[in-house]
Amino acid sequence: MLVTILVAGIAIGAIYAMIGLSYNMMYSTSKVVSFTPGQLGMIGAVFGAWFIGVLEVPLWLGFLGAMGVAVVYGFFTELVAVRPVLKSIEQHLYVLTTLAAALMIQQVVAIWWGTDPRPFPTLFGLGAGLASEKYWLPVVACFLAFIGLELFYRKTLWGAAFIAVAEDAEASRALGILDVRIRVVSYCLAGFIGALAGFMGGQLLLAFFALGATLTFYGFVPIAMGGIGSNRGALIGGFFLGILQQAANYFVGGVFVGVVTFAVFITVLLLVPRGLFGSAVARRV
Amino acid sequence: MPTLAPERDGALLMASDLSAGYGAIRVLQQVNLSVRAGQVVALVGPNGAGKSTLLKALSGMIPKTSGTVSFGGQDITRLTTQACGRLGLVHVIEGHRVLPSLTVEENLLLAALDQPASARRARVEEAYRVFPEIAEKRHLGAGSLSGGQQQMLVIAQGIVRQPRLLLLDEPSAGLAPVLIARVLEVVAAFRTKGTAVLLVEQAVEKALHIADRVYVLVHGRIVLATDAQSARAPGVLERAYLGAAQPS
Amino acid sequence: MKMKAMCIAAVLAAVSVALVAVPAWTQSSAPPLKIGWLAALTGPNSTPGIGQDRGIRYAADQINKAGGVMGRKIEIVSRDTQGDPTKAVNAALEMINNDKVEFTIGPTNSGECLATQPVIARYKVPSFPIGVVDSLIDTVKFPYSFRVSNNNTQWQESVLNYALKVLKAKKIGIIGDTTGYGTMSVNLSEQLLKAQGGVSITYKGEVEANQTDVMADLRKAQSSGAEVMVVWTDSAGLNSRLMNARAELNWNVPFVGHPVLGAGAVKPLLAKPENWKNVFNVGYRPMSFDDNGKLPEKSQKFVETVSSAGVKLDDTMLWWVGLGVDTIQLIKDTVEAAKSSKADDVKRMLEAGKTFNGVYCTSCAYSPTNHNGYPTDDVVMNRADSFRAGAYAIAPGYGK
Amino acid sequence: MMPTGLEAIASTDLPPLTRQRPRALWAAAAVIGLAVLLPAGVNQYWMQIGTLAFVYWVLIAGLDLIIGYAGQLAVGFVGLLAIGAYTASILCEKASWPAFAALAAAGAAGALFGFLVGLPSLRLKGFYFAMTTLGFSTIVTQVALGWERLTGGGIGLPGPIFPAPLDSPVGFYYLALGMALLATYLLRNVAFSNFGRGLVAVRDAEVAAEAMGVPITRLKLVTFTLSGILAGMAGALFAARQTYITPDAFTFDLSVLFFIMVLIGGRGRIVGPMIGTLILTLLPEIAAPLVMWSNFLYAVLLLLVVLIVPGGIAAFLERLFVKTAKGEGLEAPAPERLNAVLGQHASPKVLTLQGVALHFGGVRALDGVDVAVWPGTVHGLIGPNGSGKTTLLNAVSGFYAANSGRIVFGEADLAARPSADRAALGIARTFQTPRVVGNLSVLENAMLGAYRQFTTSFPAVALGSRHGVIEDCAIRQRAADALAAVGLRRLAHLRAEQLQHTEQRLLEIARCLVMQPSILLLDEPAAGLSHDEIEHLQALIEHIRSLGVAILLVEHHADLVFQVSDEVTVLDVGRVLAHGAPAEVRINPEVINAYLGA
Repeated sequence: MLVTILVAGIAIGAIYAMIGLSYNMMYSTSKVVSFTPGQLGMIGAVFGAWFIGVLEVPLWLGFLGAMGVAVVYGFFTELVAVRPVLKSIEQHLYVLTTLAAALMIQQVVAIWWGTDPRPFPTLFGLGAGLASEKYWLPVVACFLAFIGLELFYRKTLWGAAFIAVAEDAEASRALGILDVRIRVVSYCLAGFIGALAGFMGGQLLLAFFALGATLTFYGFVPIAMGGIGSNRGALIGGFFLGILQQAANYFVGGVFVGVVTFAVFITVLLLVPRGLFGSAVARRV
Repeated sequence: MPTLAPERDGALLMASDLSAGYGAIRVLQQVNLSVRAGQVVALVGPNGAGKSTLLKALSGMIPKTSGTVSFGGQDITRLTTQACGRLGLVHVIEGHRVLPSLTVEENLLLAALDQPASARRARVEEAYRVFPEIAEKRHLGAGSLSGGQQQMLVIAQGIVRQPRLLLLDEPSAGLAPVLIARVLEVVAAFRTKGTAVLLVEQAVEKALHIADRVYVLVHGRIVLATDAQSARAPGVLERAYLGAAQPS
Repeated sequence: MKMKAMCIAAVLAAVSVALVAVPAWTQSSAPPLKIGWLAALTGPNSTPGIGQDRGIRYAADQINKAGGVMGRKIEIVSRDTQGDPTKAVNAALEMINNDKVEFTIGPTNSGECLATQPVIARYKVPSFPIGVVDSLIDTVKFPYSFRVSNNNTQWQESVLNYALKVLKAKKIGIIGDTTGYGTMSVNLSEQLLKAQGGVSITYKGEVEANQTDVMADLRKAQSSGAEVMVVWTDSAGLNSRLMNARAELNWNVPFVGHPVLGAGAVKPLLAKPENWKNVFNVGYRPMSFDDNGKLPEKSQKFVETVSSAGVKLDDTMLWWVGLGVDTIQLIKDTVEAAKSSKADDVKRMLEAGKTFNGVYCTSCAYSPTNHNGYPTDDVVMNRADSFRAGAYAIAPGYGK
Repeated sequence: MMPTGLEAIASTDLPPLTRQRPRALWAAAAVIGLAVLLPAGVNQYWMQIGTLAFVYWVLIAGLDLIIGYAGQLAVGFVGLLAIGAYTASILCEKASWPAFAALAAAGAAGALFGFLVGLPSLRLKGFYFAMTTLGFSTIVTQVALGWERLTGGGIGLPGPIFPAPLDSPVGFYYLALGMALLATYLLRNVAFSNFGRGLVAVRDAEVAAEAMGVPITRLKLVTFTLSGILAGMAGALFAARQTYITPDAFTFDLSVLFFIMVLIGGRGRIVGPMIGTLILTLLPEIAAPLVMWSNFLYAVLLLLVVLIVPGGIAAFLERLFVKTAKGEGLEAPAPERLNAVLGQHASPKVLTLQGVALHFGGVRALDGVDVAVWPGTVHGLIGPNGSGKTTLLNAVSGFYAANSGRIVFGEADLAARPSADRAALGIARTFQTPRVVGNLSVLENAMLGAYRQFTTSFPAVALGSRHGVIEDCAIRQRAADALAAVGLRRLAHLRAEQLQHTEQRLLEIARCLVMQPSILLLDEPAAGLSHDEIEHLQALIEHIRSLGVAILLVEHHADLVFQVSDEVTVLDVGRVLAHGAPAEVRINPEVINAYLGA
């Protein structure tokens, strides 16, 4: 029994972790915590299912198509929901605009894709039972994304530019770095990572329009635990939450999984607002 | 003390009737200032007078409420700070703000991001030659450097960007005297290479030694603009500083 | 010049008056018979509503073509409730007060029905709710409310009888989803089985509808020795995952339960097509193929006439369409029999016990103390994987 | 917004309600009259939609205080509606309570959970807080689904039925109307009171609010409790109107709808959100065929409101009806009005700092500083940048805790007292960059100074206590005098954000005067002032001093400091470089070197 909980928990945890990476990617260059990462996951699942399942497009083309849609949505989010409110960031208007952006995409997909969960095609059909691909695909994708990001930050100049903008946007501007362009690219990259979570986890989550809201909430818990901005925190928080939920589901029963998750979420937030690995909060006066 | 009209001809940078501030707060009021190619100009004044605000207004970091700025004959009033940088107007902001979690090398390479990849290595090596102290720490995180070394790194970043005019904001702030001398020596060397410098400096005497001209800014107004020689005469600066010079 | 303008204005005025008057003139003298239709056409579980909607509009057109009800044209006044109780209550109020409907059909989900029944009852408008929850029909609280479709107990009895009498199971497992309907149905099955006696409930569990992995739950049921699994969830996703898990455990135990076990949406979610074998969903005799694959004669004729009239059947359930047609037909017959559409006359006529022979509700009869019209023994079990053109093959063991 | 014209305010005896512009009173009477006559003029369907609008307004009135006034983004308020609905329904159905008792119980349950929902707002902001309220409302729906024995699970249970005349649709309409009027009355009383101004200060300038001694934690929690009560009662009414409730009636979309109703109306207003509620209740009925796109339209509406019409309907209305008078500009200050402001209240206290040290990380901002400020004297504090002047000010006003040494004011050792108590001790301060509450009028900003001296309790004010109104008028008068003293008399009714930078500085000083401080900490008040403005400032400082108030003046403007100070301390790199009479310090060579940064 323990094995099933672990395998399913790690698979779901990987999806939450990737959504967490998407949160961090957007936050790093704009200091905005957005409502849209979960929707990016939904886009990955729904458009993946549509390209590959409905239009029977070859696998790689379907993958690129789903990622493409998410990148465009990421671009739209930055342009419409983030840039205009960056000037008055202390008023937290971004909460309202990103919530609006999330609701828009969710409603459009609901009308177009229908409101019942629809099947997500088997991608490679490898493995069966607990070794089925639907369990290890998200985990592989999650580690690839994490390592890919670390290499990108450490080894590439563009990655260094991202860190520069994240650390001190004004100094970066003085250095001649086009911080606006970096922010746009980061929102597109966040779109890719979010959609990757939905696409790779599609066989587990199914292509469902309301996936976005669930992933946004459950994807934020690792961020709250790990501390916004820390990818390591997102990974650890994600896997912990995945396993916790599966265990709660088995021992406590389906209904109270939400209650258990919220209890963990609220205690962590109140005890350690910055999270375990979060960065210090600037001085007030 | 009438404010001297800035030299019209051959001015590399010219600000005319420049006003700027933050939101409702008016900091600069009708500032006129100019810097000629290869010239080292010192900008001094009591703290809170608006020296840093003036540099930020010149380099496009903050919006200007009125007035115009031209650089190399081109109107750059509306340009972003990145665009000004590409024209050669490079602003080294105050407080040796390096990027701590990046290595020294990465800090320098970033400064050359908008240059062709092939030329970056040459620029970085050139900067190492000017500041050997940071050369051997190239692979260390910039955060682990001392205040002085960070100041050198920030100036090195300016050098990498091949400036025609370098705006330097209090390079000596918080530095030990021997390092201040080292920094000012490098600044003086710029002149020989034909790079103009607009130097904001608290250490007034030291700045006067290497500067060709001096502007004194008090409460957002230029109260004194003269060559370095006459500025060194006793009592001139004290009067400007301690309020005796009533703004017109 | 002025004269020309004058007469142009006069002509225009005449034409416009004519346009307005024309529709009124052609209408038969009697006002239209307005029937309110509270349908969840979008939102979560909207598939049944869409099927029933086709039946209702088809029946209304046929009747209007044949001269309407006592010369009055049927006018369907519908509004999408999206399955939201607040929207359903507002829609009901609008239809009753604004459009002055004389009958209401729906809503289609239990939550909405529970919210609209008391509101409609207050206005004494005869209503035909489609939810299966037993408490929807109460001759005291909702005297003018009648149900054409079956109630939950009939589904339960059909499923449990099949498990006990046909499959002859002694140890039964019950599993349902965590929605209100799911938990209520699982508890109802437990009570009915305990009342039955002579059978042990070895497993009882509730699973969240979008819980991705159900292997753990099913393994618990398997190890409990259950011989038959009773399944109560209207989520196609959960049903398919239960079947896939059963196949992975190669635990070939029959699944017996909710109609959605056989829903078209389940098929593509199955890992392998054969996972759908040995699954029996509750259905209706008039809408089931007999052993040699033919529908009852009346239903077959209905399918032909309806599909020739352009009504799509392959992506919905035949009984949904049938229910829509029967409800409209029942209203027509009752109004014509009572020679009036007044609420009390309709109520008296319906309670008079005259059986109505519809396509889906073959012998529908009410009495002052029973407003559930569906004949219990027409509620049968179907073979889930035999879905074709909206209907299923009847499960083995019914024979007669 | 606030009544215009300072003279109109001068007569203190009339309570604010009657002195509001007659036009606003007539408009309110007309709306109420229309609402009372509605059932006669319209069929039951539109009447019941009206009932729904009133029920939503009972909740929105509370939510307006949270989002509109306090600026806390509580997205998940449907949870509180559900709690009220279920509390009332369970008590009526299972324990057969009478409906009105159940309504009160729903209010009580709303109060408890409103308080709980408010707790995270003390530490969390923006997205984090929005997420906690969202999580809360999802949990409420899940528990309603799961706890079948109590809540009837998915099947739900019937709502409360009110006694005889009120159970009919018309009767219930008037009950809902009555509750809506009560909610509006409570909202109006709090919004136009000391607490309403405190909430807006918490929203727009939390640091300034803390400096004025606004007890932010208590204010937030009390406001959340009140809005919880309203939301709970709205829940009971909602259940009664629906006659039957199931968990899926309390959807996330409803939470977003409530959120938009407040935002479209306009933050920090009452009439705007009221109209927003009406529109968003009627819209889905009128645009029934568009119901499929309803969520999409709400999202677009939310985006438009935030990006294009931040002021919402209220701002739009104000542009139409309320002609914002132009400020006539600064006046010569009338220091004699100060006597009325400070009166004999200012009890003389001495501020003494002994060996105060304070460091951030490696940097020693203050390194053993000894300073004494005597009542009725001006103590100038000067020094080059980064010498620790502002740090010292922040240490006295409680924003920084000193690492060692003692700060004593009168008999109170400040180290032991939390920063919010400093105002009560009589310590008032201004800031280097003026922190005024932009959306409040100049007069209201000044009145904020007296927040701590307002004695009437929050519930009493909410219920419209006479005493609260009288107190408010007294503070209004004191603020008017303070504004006249600093020369802002003619700008009283402008919004503070419309003021020039220098005028905002003077407003901060006026606000400090209203606090009737024993000591006034001025942080570079002369920065950016013109020559004659500095002379006005000097005259003002001298007059304040003459009334026995101690003044600690941190300033760069050398000649202002040297002319007005009784004694001057020069700080350099966190240590006292020189101390003494202005004349000696001015010629002290060390001071000049420090200044010139030799």
